[in-house]
Amino acid sequence: MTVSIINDALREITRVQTGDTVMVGGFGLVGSPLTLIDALTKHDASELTIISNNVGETGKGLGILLQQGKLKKAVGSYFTSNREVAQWYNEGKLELELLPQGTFSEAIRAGGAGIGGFYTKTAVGTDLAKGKETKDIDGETYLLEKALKADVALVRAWKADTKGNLVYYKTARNFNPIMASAAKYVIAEVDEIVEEGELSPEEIATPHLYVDSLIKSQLILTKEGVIDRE
Amino acid sequence: MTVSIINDALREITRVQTGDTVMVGGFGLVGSPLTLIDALTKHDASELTIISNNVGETGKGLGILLQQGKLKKAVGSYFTSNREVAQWYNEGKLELELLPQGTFSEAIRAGGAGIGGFYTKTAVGTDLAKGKETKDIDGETYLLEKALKADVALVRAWKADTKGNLVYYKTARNFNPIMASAAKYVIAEVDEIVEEGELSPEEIATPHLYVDSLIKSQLILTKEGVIDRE
Amino acid sequence: MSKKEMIAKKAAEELAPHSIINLGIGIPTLVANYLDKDKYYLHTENGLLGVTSVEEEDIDPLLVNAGKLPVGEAVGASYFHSADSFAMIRGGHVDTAILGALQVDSNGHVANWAIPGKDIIGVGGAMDLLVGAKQIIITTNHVSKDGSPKLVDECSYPITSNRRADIIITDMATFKWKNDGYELTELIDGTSLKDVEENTTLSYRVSEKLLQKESK
Amino acid sequence: MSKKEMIAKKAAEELAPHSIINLGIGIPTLVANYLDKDKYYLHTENGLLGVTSVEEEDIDPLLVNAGKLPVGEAVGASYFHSADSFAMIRGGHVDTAILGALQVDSNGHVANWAIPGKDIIGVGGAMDLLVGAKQIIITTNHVSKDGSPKLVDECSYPITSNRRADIIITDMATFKWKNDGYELTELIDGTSLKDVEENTTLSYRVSEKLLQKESK
Repeated sequence: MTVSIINDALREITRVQTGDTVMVGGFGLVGSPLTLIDALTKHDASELTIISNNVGETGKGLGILLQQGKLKKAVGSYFTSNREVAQWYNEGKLELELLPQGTFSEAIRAGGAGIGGFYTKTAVGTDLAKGKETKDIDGETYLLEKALKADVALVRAWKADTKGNLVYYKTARNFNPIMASAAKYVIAEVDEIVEEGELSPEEIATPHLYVDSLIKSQLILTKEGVIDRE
Repeated sequence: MTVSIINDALREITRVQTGDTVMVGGFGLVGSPLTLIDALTKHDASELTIISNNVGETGKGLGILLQQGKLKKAVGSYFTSNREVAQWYNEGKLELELLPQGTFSEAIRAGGAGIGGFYTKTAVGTDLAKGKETKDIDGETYLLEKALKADVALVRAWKADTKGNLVYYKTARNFNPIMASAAKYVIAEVDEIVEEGELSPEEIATPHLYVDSLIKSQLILTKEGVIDRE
Repeated sequence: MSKKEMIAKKAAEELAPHSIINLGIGIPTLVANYLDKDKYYLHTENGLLGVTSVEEEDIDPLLVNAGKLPVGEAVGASYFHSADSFAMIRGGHVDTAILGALQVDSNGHVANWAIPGKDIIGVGGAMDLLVGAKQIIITTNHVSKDGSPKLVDECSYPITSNRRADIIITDMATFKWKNDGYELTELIDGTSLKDVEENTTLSYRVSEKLLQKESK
Repeated sequence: MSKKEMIAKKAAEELAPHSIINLGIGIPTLVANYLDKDKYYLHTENGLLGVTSVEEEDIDPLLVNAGKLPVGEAVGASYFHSADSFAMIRGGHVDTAILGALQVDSNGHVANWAIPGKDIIGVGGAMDLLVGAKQIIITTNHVSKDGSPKLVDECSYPITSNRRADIIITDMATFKWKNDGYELTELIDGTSLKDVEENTTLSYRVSEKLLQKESK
């Protein structure tokens, strides 16, 4: 499909509807789709399941959605960065699914790759294996983990071309390429949009077939913190 | 580990020992480690299990190994390109494991990624599913496929830096990066060796931690067919 | 225009602009000739999104499609390894796969990888494409070389997938799966409903539109 | 040199030149200060092989390690996404992971991700590293803040993996797994065998070499 280049994050974020499962890229603030997250906090969709490594920090990023009571469930590997997550969870107001980071990443890749589930040695014999199926393969015990998929993915890339191909910048790549593969609708927030042919065909990390729409980033992470471009 | 730069394919190929499982990259002749395959035909290791999309063509490439009687088993997706494969198989002189190309690729990636097995919808209900476990996941039937691993992988890349990082050229990439991840010892045949820092960190398709040794390619595929550099 | 070209042209007409297409070997490859290269994105499972045709003088021996034929690289193309390529296919990111067939049956099952009695030693990407693409179009001659129907009630050849073909385009007619079975939606010029009937053992109904047209 | 620095320096001495190392948060991060950057390749699970230190003025906010601290990029570095990064870890391509621990026990089990009674809401990459790296080195204070042993007979905290730690380096001693249990191989200057004994409930034997040395 053709990618839509939309410079209205508030309009584009309405793709997220109440009850949806939403993947959100980024490792902390690095590679996080800050503009789209900000738009999501201004949008009225609720009862969301968020698949993201963490739920922001207290009152920041996805942490605002939590405070707004819009989250039904969070799936990730490290919620410790936001103390309120434990509080909401203990009060029974938030479901949590905690996965080892490698299992989390692999499950998202599997979701994008048409793999229903996979066997990993990670977490075998630990509390995170409770209630999960195991299987012996060639003399070793593995744990079955199911694929993760989403209705919408919010990702951040460095540059996009007008076809929707994406390249990433340094460690801001992290979960973004795999999340871009695992959702029905993918919105990519990018710092720069270039003409077709300007990105090296060998360097494109997310081919355009994964991307539905592009928006230019308004909020960017600098050495001094998150700033607004204007 | 440091990569060894060895310009003696005949010496380096002795890493392959009788009874070994060997992955060989390439889609037909494209991206095929021609120099290393040639060396393998001159090496006395036998009873080999070859994991490669096909077994060359009649009397060419891996097809020579077949004629030499060095192959015990072949694992791949398309043996039709070499008529002798069926002949040897029917005479009980060669075991075959035929996998859909996507399952074959995914199984190699799984082998490199510490995944014991995975569930795919591909081949469900077909003759290639016979004897394989199935599982219902979220209402759909999937087939269990096990990871593929090897003792040695022979891959071909375009450029390597002196650390052993690899980049590939156009559709000569194919199975090479995943095979480079799934063997205990990886020999990469490359067309050019450049200094560290000359390859873009965002473009490196095979990070050096996967590569054990480099040899410069002697045989190359041109429009006119395979030629010797000298 | 040859029969094969006619089939390919019809298949091209079924494609949505800006969709991602994977073309099998044989007739499907010809479909590219009828597509505006700026509006369709061709994927080949050996690792390229953005396949174009190539002039003889520009052939690059390391740039081929899944049929191992030389191809060109579109502006905005990208390369990836085989596992990533099949992740695209199996994960449902390819809009349409156009494939050849030995047989297609009343259940929509396609047989296109093995012939009973012959050695079953090659499958390639056929099973992955059939299971993964959002839409499957089969392009094939209506009958085999010996004149026997290729559109049959039940495949006698090993099937390639449980997944059904959405559209079948032959040198006689076009069939589309609707609700619970195939509907004959179009006849090639010079072919009658009776011709199709005599050469087809696959169950189908004739579309209302075609019935009205034929009864005129 | 602080106790932490001493532990880090000892850990650095255990590493094979040209090996691929992943450093956890805390004491492990300090190990980098004792490595020749041209001889060791640092991997961070958020997607970089080739981590170096960075000067304040060169900090790039989009270049961090798994502890979210600013890092630099070595010559010959490469970036990859999280699934590829953990494929390296889980697939056995990282030579050594150096990790902190809450407890290590006589079976070699490590507990370093959760505290009973506290909310278990974060695990990060700890379980993957422990299961996947070829060699595990644990760096930790010998006792916890309240003086209780961290090297125990059986972990009372939830374990991180079935996989055992190969080497434990504390501010009192170094233990290496040999055959069926830990061997105390080295004492930090100023620590006696008795000091270790009094602060350790983990089962271990003292190496022959150390016994001879101590009996002199």
